[in-house]
Amino acid sequence: MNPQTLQLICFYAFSLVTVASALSVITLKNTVHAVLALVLTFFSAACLWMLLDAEFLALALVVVYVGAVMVLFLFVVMMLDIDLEKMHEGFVKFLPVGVIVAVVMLVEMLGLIGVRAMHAHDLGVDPAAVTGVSNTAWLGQALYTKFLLPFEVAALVLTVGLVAAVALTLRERRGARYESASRQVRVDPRDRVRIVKMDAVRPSSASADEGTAGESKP
Amino acid sequence: MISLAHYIVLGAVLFCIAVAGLFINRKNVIVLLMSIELMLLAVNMNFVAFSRFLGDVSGQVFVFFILTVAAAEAAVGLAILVLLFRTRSTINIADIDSMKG
Amino acid sequence: MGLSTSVLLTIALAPLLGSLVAGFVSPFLGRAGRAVAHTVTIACMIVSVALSFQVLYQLTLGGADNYNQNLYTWFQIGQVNASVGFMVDRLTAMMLVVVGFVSLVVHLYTIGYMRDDPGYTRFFSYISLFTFSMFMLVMSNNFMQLFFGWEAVGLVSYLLIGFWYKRPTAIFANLKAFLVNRVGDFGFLLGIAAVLTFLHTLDYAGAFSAAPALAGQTLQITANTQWDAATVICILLFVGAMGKSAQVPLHVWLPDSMEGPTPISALIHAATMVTAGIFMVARMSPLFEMSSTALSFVLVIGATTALFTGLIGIVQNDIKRVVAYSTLSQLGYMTVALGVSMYSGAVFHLMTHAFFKALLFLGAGSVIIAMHHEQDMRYMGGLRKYMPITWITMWIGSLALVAVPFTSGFYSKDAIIEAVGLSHRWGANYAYFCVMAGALVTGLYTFRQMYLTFHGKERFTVAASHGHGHDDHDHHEPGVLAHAPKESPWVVTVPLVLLAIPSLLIGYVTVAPMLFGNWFGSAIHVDEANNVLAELGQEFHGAAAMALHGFTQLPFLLVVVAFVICTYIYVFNPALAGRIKQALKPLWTVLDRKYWADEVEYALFASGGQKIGRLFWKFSDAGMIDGVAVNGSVRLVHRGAALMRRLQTGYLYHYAFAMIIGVIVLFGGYRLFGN
Amino acid sequence: MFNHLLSLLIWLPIVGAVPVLLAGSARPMLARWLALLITIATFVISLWLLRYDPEGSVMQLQETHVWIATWGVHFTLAVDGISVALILMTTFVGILVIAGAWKVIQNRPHQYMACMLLLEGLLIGVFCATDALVFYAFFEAVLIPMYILIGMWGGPRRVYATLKLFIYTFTGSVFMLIALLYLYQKAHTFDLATLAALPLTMKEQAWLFFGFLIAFAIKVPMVPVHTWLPDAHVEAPTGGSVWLAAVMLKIGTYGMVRFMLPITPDAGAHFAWIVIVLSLVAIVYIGYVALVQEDMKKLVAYSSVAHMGFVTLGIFMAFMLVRESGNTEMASLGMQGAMVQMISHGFVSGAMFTCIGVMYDRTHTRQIRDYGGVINMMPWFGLFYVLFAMANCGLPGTSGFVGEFMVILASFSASPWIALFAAFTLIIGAGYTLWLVKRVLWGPVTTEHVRHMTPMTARETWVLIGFAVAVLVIGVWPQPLIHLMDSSVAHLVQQLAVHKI
Repeated sequence: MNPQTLQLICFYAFSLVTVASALSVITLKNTVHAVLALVLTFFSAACLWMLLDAEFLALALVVVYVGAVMVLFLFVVMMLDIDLEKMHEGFVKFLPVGVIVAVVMLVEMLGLIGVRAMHAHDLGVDPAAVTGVSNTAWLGQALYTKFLLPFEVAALVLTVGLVAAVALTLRERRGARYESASRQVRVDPRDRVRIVKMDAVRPSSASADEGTAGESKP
Repeated sequence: MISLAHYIVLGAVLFCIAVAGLFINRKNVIVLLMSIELMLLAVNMNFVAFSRFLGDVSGQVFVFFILTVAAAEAAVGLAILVLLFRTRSTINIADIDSMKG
Repeated sequence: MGLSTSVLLTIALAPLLGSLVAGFVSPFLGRAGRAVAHTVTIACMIVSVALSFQVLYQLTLGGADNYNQNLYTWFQIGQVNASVGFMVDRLTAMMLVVVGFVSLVVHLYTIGYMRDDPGYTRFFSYISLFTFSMFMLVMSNNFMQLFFGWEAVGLVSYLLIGFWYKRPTAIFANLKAFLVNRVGDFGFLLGIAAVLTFLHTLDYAGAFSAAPALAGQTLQITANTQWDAATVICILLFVGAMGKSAQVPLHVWLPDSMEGPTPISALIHAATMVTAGIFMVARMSPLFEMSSTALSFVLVIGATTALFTGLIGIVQNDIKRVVAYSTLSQLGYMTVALGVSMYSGAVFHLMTHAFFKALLFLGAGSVIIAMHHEQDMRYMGGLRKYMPITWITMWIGSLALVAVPFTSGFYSKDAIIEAVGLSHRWGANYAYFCVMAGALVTGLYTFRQMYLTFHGKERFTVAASHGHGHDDHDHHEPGVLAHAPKESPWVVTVPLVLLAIPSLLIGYVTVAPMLFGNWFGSAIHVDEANNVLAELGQEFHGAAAMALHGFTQLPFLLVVVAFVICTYIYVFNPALAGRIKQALKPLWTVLDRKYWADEVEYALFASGGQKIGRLFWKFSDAGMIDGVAVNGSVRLVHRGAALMRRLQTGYLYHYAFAMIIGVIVLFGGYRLFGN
Repeated sequence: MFNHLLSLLIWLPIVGAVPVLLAGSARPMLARWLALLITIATFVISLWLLRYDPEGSVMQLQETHVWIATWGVHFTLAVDGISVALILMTTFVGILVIAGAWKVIQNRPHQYMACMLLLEGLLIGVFCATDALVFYAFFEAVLIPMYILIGMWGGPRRVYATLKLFIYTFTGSVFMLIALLYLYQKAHTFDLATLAALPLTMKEQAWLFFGFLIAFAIKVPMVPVHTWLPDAHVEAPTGGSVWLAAVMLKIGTYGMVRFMLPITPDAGAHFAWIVIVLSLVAIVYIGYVALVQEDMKKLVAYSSVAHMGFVTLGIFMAFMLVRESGNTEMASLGMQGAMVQMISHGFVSGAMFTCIGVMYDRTHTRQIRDYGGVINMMPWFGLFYVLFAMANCGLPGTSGFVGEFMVILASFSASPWIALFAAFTLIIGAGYTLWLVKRVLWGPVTTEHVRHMTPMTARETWVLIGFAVAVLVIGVWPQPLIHLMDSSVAHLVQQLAVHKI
C-alpha cells in the first residue's frame, strides 16, 4: 500500500477518535468518565503528531498530560465529593446555544482560513530529516541555544507553579503547639517574676478585700 | 496525502468542541478546565502542523513551552479548585459570584 | 561744586539706622531700651536735619549744582533702566529740610506724648522709618524709586494709624487708609507705565527732557477713540496724588487716620506724607504743563476739596478731626495752586502749612494730654488759664491758618487766591469761588475750635480722686477728669515753640525768593502762557507791602467776618450755636454725615466687593467650576460606572461568553468587511 | 564634579531619602537631622550653579546619558538662567521646609522627611531636563510624593483633595503626552532644542499649543482649572503647602516657557489673547474670590492663583509685544517680570503658608473667625506676618513688587486695558491680604484659641528669617537675579519672533 494512503487512513482514524473522545469530554455526565475521555483525546492527538514526525512532542504530550496532568485531574475529581446530578443541570437547556455557537465559529474559522486553498499545500519533507538528525535532537538544539533563556524561564514557571500549588492547598492547623527554641533561650527571668517589696504591716480586712478586688481586674 | 488543511480543520473542530463545552457545562469547573485543555490542544495542533509545513523549529518549541505552562496552569488551577471546594463545599460556578459588581 | 553722595546717603540712611536700632535692638535691652530708642533715633534725626540744612545752604548760597546720580541699578533690561538714585535740587532740599525739621520736632514731642505707652520703642522705630521713606521719596531721581517711597510712606502710615492695634476703630482706619491709598497708587502705577510707554525711560531727567515729544501723541483706547497721551499720563499720575494727598473723592481715609497717635497726625497726616502728592505734581511740572486738560482736572478736584471738606470741619466736635478736615481743605488749596500752574506757590504753601499744621496738631495733642485723652471739644473750654504756652502757640498756628497778614500762611494762601483769580484755565472761576469761600470757612472752623477749646466756660469737671487710674484712658466718663488739666512738660511745649516761630516768620522771609524769585530754578517748569505767578509778581513789592495790601483784600475781610461771627456765638451767646444747628438741621446733617461719602464708598467698594466676591466664589467657583464641571464629571463617571457594573455578573461563563461572542463578531466582521 | 553637577543635584536628595527612610520611626531625630543635612548639602552644591555665565551660551552645564537607546531618548540635563534661579529657590526653600516641619510632624517623621527629599530632587529634575521625555517623567513623578504628603499627613478631607489634585493634573498631562508623542513621530527625538527648530504648520501648532496649554494651565493653575489648588492647600500639611505653592506651581509656567514658546511660537502669537484674558480673569476674579474666603489657607491659595496670573500674563504678553509692535524691549521686560514673579512668589507664598502653619500648630484651626489679636500674644510673629502680607500685596522693597511692577509696565505698552486690569491687583490684592491681617493679627484678643498662643520658637523664627531675607534681598536689589536670567529671557524673546510655518 502506498505509505501516503496509509498515513491518510491513519490520520482519519486517529482524528475520528480524537473528535469523538473530545465530544465525550464535554457531554459525559460522569466527570471521571470525562477525564478518561480527555486522556483518550490526548493520546490520539499524540498519535496524530507522530504522523507529523513530531515524536518528541507526541511523547511529551503523553508523558506530561496523560501521565501527570490527567492523573492530577483524576485525583481531584475523585477526591472531591461532587453532586453529579446538580453538575449536569441545564445541560439540555444550554446544548442548542453551545452547538450553534460552535458551528457558527467553525464555519467562520474554516471560511476565514480558506481550507480549500490549503489543500494544495503539501506538508513537505520532515525538516529534521533534512538536517540529518532526529526530531528530538533538532528540537533540543534549538531549545538549548536559541531559546535557552525562555527555557530557563519555563523551568522557573514550573517551579513557581509547584510552589504555588503547594502553598495554596497547604492547610495550616490551628491550635497546634510548637516549641520555639530561640524564644526559650531569650527568656529573661525579670519578665516572668516581679519581686515586690512590701511593708510588713498586716492590712485590715476591709482594705485586703479592696486589694484583691483591684488585683483581679485586668 | 495529508495536507496542511487536514490538521487545520482538525484543530478548528477541536477548538469549537471546546467552546461548545464551555457553554454546555456551565456548572462544572472541572469540565471547564478540561475544555481549556482541549483548546490548548487545538492550538498546539496548529503549531505543530505549521512547524512541519514551514520547516521552522520555533513552532515546536512553542508547543513545548505551552505544554510547560499548561501543566503549571493545571496544577495551580486544580489547587485553587481544591481550595475553593474546601471553603465553599461546592465547585458549582453559579454559586461563585463574589466578583459581581 | 557738587553735593557729596555720602552726605546725601547719610541723610537718607541715618533715620533707617535709627529705626532699625529702635525696632530690633531696643526691645532686647529691657528698661534701658526706651532711652536707647529715643536717644538713637533723635541723634540720627539731628544728623539728617543738620546735613539737610547744609545741603540747602550749599544749593542756595553755596552755589552747588543740582545733584543727579544713580547709586545702583535696580534692574536693567535692554535700554529700560530702573535705578536707585538721588536727585537733589532746591525743591528737594526744601522738602528735606521741612520733612527733617518737622520730623525731628515730632521725635522730641513723642518723648512726652508717648511716655506711658507700652509701644514706646516701636513708635520711635516707625517714625524714623517713615522719615527714611519720605526722604527716599523726595530725593528719588526716577519713577520707580518715587513709587517705592510712595508706598513705603503708605506702609508706615498704615502701621502708625493702627499703632494702637487693640482699638477696633484704629485697625479699621488703617485698613481703610491703605486701601484708599492703593486706589490712588493704582492710577499712579498706570501713570508710570504710561510714562515708560511714551517717554521710554523711568528717569526724571530723561522723561522731562523728552516731555515735549508728548505733544500730539495719542493712546488708542478703543478702535475709534484716541486720547491725548499727555493728558492720560498726567491724570493717571494725579490719581496717585489724589490718594496720597486725600483729594475728593479719595479723601475719606484722612479723617479716620486720626485714630493714630497725635504726633503721627502731625507728622504724616498733616505736614509731610499727605503733601507728597503735591510735591510729586510739582516735580512732574514739565509733564503737567503738556496738558491743560489734566491741569483743569487738578484744579476742579482741588477746589472741590478745598471748600467742601472745610465745611465739614465746622461741625466736627473732635479736636483732631477739625484739624484733619482743615488739612484736607489746605491740601485742596495746594492742589488748586497746582491746577493753575503755580507749582512753586503750591510748594510754598506746602512748606508753610507743614509748620503751622504740625503746630496745630501738636497743640491739639498737648490739649489731649491735659484732658487725659479726651478729644471731644464739647467737654473742654477755658483751658487757656491751665496751659498758656499751648494756648498762645495754637493761636499763632490758627492765625497762620486763617491767613492773617504777616503770618506765613498769609503769604502762601493769599498768593494762591490771587493767582486763581488771574488764571484763565477752564474751571478757574469755579476754583476762585471755592477758595474765596474757603477762606471764610477756614476762619469759621478755626475760631470755633479755638473758642471751644481755650475760651468760654469749663465744660468739664474734676472728679474727686477715687482711685481712678491715670492711664485708664478708654473707660472714663466724658467730661469728668481725674485731676485738673495742667500745662504739658517741656518735651511737648518746646516743639510747639519751635514750630510757632516758622509758622509766624517763614512766610515773610521766604516769600520773595520762593514765590517770585524763581528760586526753584530748573526744578519747576512753567510754560510762559500759563505763568500766572509771573503776572502776580509784577505787582509784588516786597513782603511787607504784600501784607499791608492784604489787609484790604476780600480774603482778610472774610476772615474778620468769621472772627466776628465766632466771637459772638461762642463768647457772648453760647446758646446761639444750638439754635443755629436746629435751624439749619438738613444742612447740618449733610455736613455731619460728611456728604455720606463714607457710606457710599463703603457700600460700593467694601461691601459691594464682598458681595461680588461671594457671588464669584459660591456661584461660579464652587457652583459652576467645582460643582458642575469637576464634581459633575465625577458624578457622571459614577453613574456610568454604576451602569457598567451590572455587566459584571461575577459568572465566569458570562465573561467567557462575552469573549467568544467578541471573537465571533470579529471573525464575522473580518469576513464581511475584510479584503 | 562639575560635569555631573546637575545629576548630583537631582539624585542627592532622592538617594538621600533612603537613609532617612531607614532611620525609621524609632529614631525620628536622626531622620530629621539627616534630612536637614542633605538639604543643606544640596543647597550648598546648588550654589555652584552660580558659576553659570550669563554672557555665555544659553544652555550650560550640559550632560547627556543614553536612557532608552532604541527610541533615541537621552537623559540630557542642562540649565539656563531661569533654571538656575528656580533651582536655587528650590534648594533654599527645601531647607526651610525641612526645618519648618521639625517638630510639627510627629506621625512617621522619617517618611515625611524622605518624601520631602524625594520631592526636592524631582523638582530639581524638572528644572534641569532638556529632553522632553525626561521632563515629562519628572513632571509626573513630582505628583507621587505630593500625593503621599497630602494623603498621609493631610487634613480631614485629604482623600478628596488628593484625588482631585491627581486626576486634575493627570488629565492635563495626558494631553501633553499626546503632544509629545506627535512631536516625536515628526522629529524622531525628544530633544527640546531639536523640537524647537522643527518646522510645523499652523494647524499642527494650534493642536500642540492647546495640548501643552491644558497640561500647564492646570499645573499653574489658571482659571478655570484652578479649583484643585485651594482644596489641596487646605488639606496639605504646612510643608506640603509650601512646596506646592513655592515650587510646584512654577513647573507649569516653566513648562510654558520651555515648550509652548519655542515649539509653537506662531500658534502662541495667534492664541496669546486667550491666555492673556484668562490671566486677567485670574487677577481680578480670583482676587474677589480670595476676598471672601473664611479659611486662611484657602485665601492664600487663591491669592497664589492671582499672582501666577501675572506670570502667565507676562509670558504671553511678550507674544503681543513682539509680534504686533516688534517691541522686543518691552517684551523682555514683561517676560523678565514674569520670571522674577515666579521666584518671588515662591518665597512669598511659601512664607505665607509657613506663617499660617505657625499659627495652626498652636491653635489647630485655620478659620479666620477663630483668630483676632494674634499680635498681642506673638509680637515678633506679627512683624513677619505683616512683612509677608505686604510682600503679597506687592509693596515696593519686597520681592512681590518687582515682578508685578515689570509686568504692569510692559503691559501698558501692549494695551492700556491689560495694564488697567493687571494693576487692579494693587487694590484687590491689598484688600484681601490686609483684611486678612486685620482680622487675624490686629485687634484685641477675642478667642480662646488666641489666648493660649505662645511666642515663636527659635526654629520658627529662623525659618521665617530665611524667607524674609530672600524676600527683602530680591525686593531691594533684584538686578543680580535679573542679570542671571537676562540672556535666557532675551533668547526666549528671540524664539518668539521666529516664524516656523
